[in-house]
Amino acid sequence: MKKIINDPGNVVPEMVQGLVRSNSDIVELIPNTEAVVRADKESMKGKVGIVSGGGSGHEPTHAGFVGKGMLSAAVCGEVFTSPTPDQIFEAIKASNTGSGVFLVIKNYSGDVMNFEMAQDMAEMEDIPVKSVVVDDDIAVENSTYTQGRRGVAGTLFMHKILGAAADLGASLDDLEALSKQVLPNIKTIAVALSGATVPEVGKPGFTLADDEIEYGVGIHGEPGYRREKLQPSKALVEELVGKLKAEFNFKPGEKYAVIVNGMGATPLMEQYIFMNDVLDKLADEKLEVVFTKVGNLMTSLDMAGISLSLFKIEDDRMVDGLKHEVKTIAW
Amino acid sequence: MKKIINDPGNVVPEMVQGLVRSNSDIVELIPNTEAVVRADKESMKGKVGIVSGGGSGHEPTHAGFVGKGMLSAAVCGEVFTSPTPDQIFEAIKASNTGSGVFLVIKNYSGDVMNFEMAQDMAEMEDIPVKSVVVDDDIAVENSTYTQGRRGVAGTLFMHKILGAAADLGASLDDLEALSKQVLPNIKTIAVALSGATVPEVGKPGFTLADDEIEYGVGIHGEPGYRREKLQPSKALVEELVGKLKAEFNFKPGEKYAVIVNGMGATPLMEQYIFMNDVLDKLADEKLEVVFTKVGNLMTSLDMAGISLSLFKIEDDRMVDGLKHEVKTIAW
Amino acid sequence: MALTVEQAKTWLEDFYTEIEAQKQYLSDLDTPIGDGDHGNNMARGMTAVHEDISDADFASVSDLFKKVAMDLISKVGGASGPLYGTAFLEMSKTAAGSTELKDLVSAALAGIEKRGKATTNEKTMIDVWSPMAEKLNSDEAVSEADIDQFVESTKDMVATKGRASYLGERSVGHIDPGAMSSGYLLKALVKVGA
Amino acid sequence: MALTVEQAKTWLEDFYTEIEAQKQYLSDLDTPIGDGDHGNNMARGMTAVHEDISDADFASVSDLFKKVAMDLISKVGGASGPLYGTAFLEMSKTAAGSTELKDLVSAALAGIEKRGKATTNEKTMIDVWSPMAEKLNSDEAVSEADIDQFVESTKDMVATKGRASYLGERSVGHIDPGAMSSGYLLKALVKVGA
Ligand SMILES: Nc1ncnc2c1ncn2[C@@H]1O[C@H](COP(=O)(O)OP(=O)(O)O)[C@@H](O)[C@H]1O
Ligand SMILES: Nc1ncnc2c1ncn2[C@@H]1O[C@H](COP(=O)(O)OP(=O)(O)O)[C@@H](O)[C@H]1O
Ligand SMILES: [Mg+2]
Ligand SMILES: [Mg+2]
Ligand SMILES: [Mg+2]
Ligand SMILES: [Mg+2]
Repeated sequence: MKKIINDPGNVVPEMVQGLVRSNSDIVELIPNTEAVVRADKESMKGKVGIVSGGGSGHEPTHAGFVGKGMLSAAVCGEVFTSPTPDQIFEAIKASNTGSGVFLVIKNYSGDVMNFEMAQDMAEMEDIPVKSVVVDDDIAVENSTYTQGRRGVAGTLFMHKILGAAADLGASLDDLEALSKQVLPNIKTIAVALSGATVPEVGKPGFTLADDEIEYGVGIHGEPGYRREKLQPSKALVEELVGKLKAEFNFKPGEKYAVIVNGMGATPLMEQYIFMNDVLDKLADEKLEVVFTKVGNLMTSLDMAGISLSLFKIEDDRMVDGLKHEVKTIAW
Repeated sequence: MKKIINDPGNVVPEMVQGLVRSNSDIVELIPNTEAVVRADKESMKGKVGIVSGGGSGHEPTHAGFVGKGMLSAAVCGEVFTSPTPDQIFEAIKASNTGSGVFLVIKNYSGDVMNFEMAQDMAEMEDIPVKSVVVDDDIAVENSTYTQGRRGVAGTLFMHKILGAAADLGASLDDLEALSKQVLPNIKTIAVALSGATVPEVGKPGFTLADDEIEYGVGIHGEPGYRREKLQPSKALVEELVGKLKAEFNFKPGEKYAVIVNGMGATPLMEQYIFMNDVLDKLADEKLEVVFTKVGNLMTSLDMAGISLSLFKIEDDRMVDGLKHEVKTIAW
Repeated sequence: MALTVEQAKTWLEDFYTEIEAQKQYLSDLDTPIGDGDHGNNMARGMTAVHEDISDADFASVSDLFKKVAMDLISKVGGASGPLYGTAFLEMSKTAAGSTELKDLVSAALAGIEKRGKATTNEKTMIDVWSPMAEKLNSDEAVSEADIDQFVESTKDMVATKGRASYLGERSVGHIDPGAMSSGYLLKALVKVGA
Repeated sequence: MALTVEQAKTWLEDFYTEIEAQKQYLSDLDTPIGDGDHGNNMARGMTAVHEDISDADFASVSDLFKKVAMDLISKVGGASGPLYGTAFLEMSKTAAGSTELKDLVSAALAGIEKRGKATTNEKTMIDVWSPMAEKLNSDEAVSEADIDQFVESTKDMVATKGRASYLGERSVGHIDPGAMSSGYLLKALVKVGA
């Protein structure tokens, strides 16, 4: 393992310190936690707070999306491990200015359980809390008898839309309704070129041969649906857009927002080449692309690979939400 | 070589296409080139244009810094290869709204020669052009008998300061004077954990053992000054800040701006941990840190590693320049 | 078969020692069908428990379990934190009335089932807690070998809850890491001989 | 010793063929002391030259060289683009008056020196162009073996210009890639026998 760290057991607090100290105009640490809250308190007044979080190792997610117009607070768990309810509860308290707090949870058993416990704690203190569980990763088969689909980079669409709405004064109920409208319209699929190494583990979660890729890998290196030989970008796009097409059932003229997300070790050059091919493919499908974003947004430590998220726009106000101005570290 | 590309010989045009198509509100392609110019023409009116560029593979540098308040245009050469004078000339023309154009050049023989030829071409068409050659990489010994120091991530300070000044209406002469004031006060030093692979070459420019690092590597993988065993972040900071201290001759109470730059494959988590240690070390030196930035800003394709840039602030207006609002893809 | 504070402390200290010893093995079990952190997660939690209980006095088993629950809830995270935390929280509530093993284990099981919304045969720790509760409730003796066999039974199951569920059929052939750590916990309990 | 348009075309086509053949070798030379792209850079430029001149007619050597200069300037980039481009631009100017080899080579050398702000013994292509110009100007015959020796001489030099200069003393022991490509160019020139 070759990493710029000190103690593998202490990476999260040191990272959070570094992040807060170098962005003190945007975020501040919530005392005695590994959670951050907006520095700009004025921007939270009278608004519903939006709280998200999860395991660390996905930077800039989630702390990088805290700021006016987006998240109110973010909780940083251990690497690839859901944060604990007490920390989530502190973030809820720090985000509540009297209008309640909305939680954006990614669908992992750990996240769901810890956020639920935090929600219980908040309700015991009479803080109104509602939540959405995002499950955009179409690599996993959906079934009511399983954990269901994972929450991955498409979650950023949820953060952005809810953050914009909260900024404009939406109520907790409004946000819940909005989240239900967004949820079925975001879907993501990834391809990995290499596995990620958790500092405390010291070796990659999975390994791929020099010429091998894996479709459908999750953001903690959860297994995907197929391994094969490395393909050119256009062929990867063919496969991944094909999967999304089957899920969305594309119809000509439909509008979509697109995120191409680097998993951590994949250069921006490759992400732009991939996006170029995605845009060609969506044009072939006669879809209208109304919003695009490219970059390392929800990473998996040093994993190489890319995820592609689509958000079907059924209401043009969603585009306004996506374009709503924010002041965050990383959006 | 495991990369998400199509044809190794065609990566630059495809990347530029992807970048422009996904950020059409900020940049547009200059016809028949691999150069981009601001989409917001209004923001350039009556202002001196700022043009930079260089080899590709350093994304988001330079195209990611084009936009109101920063660069007017950026020229994307072949991977790690200086762009050609005709393309630079097109960028100069596209950036000139009558007040002339200022060129920010990184000190490589290729960049200097190609930009100089473009400057000759512009002068033949009566476009006033001035320039600065940035040489912030202290890994290289300086001498009037050599090529001198390389231009690396500290160049971003130059882009930011000049971009802000131009935005506020500085003249070509003002910008030249300002660039001379900034130049001696920016210094950078890097450490690499792995080499970068140029798509057309297909193998890393250099290789390091599993437990080996190299201090002083350049952004094209140019050799550094020492190889040794991997160290904890705090020890890397000790070495790199030590080098900068010797160059700047730190005095208590001095003010500095700091950029921690990821080389491409190094996760943000490690960059923040490293920044945390840098801030501790600078505090030990009784220096005041007035500006910080962390991220993949001037990368070297898939190189793992970090560079640390300091900018000594002798005039508080520099801080205003650093904080001046911009609308770019990546600042 | 009622647990005293001393026995409960011994139980938890033994479990702490076992987790420290098996930390790597638990993470290794979590690698093929999870994210390789179960040993680290449990060790983080049990280190906190050990630090908080080893030199402290507790008025009751209920108080002790409450402390353990809080440590696990606030230190472990992931899926196992809320599950073990809830188990001890429920055992703490029950222990206010009874410290009979069958009552404690039944309360823990109910808490885990509620928290995880899972049931038996989904290849989770429930597949250890549930047969354990069943045997105790029918007043049968439970041996360490019995518990080993509960743990082992998860090997042939298809995971339908937790991270391992993403593997579907491919989860077969691997012991569930949470079942293994629950096995350690329950074997340590059997050993204190309450 | 004056060059005709036909000879000049043969020269450049031969050079193109050689660059294509030696592309990998030139990049390999550029790897230890540079950035490994010299072969790709030259091939990109000479492919454009080949495409533009092979089926075209040129009224004069000067016109031909101007086209070559423009192709190299606009296609190569890096350090070698402006250097070779300027060399051909200066040769184009000179060729309007004289196509004597010594005049052409001297003009190219002056252009390279001006553009690169370098001189001999800095381990660059100048260490091939300069002794070549010197021999021609003293009306000595230049053999391919002579040129090989100019190229070889860069091996023992310390680079003080261009990318290789970052290596300082460590650049010793490697042939300069730009010297090698210039060697190919000048050997092809000698071969056309003008
Ligand atoms: N919904 C659930 N119900 C019961 N047990 C579960 C559930 N989800 C996960 N588990 C248990 O948690 C264990 C994994 O714990 P751990 O690795 O610490 O957390 P994570 O999966 O978040 O990394 C699994 O082996 C399984 O026994
Ligand atoms: N200042 C200079 N003067 C003369 N020749 C130079 C100078 N700088 C570089 N060169 C030549 O250019 C060659 C490198 O060319 P190339 O690899 O194509 O460009 P780059 O160094 O930009 O990658 C060197 O081998 C050397 O011969
Ligand atoms: Mg986990
Ligand atoms: Mg080059
Ligand atoms: Mg786990
Ligand atoms: Mg080169």
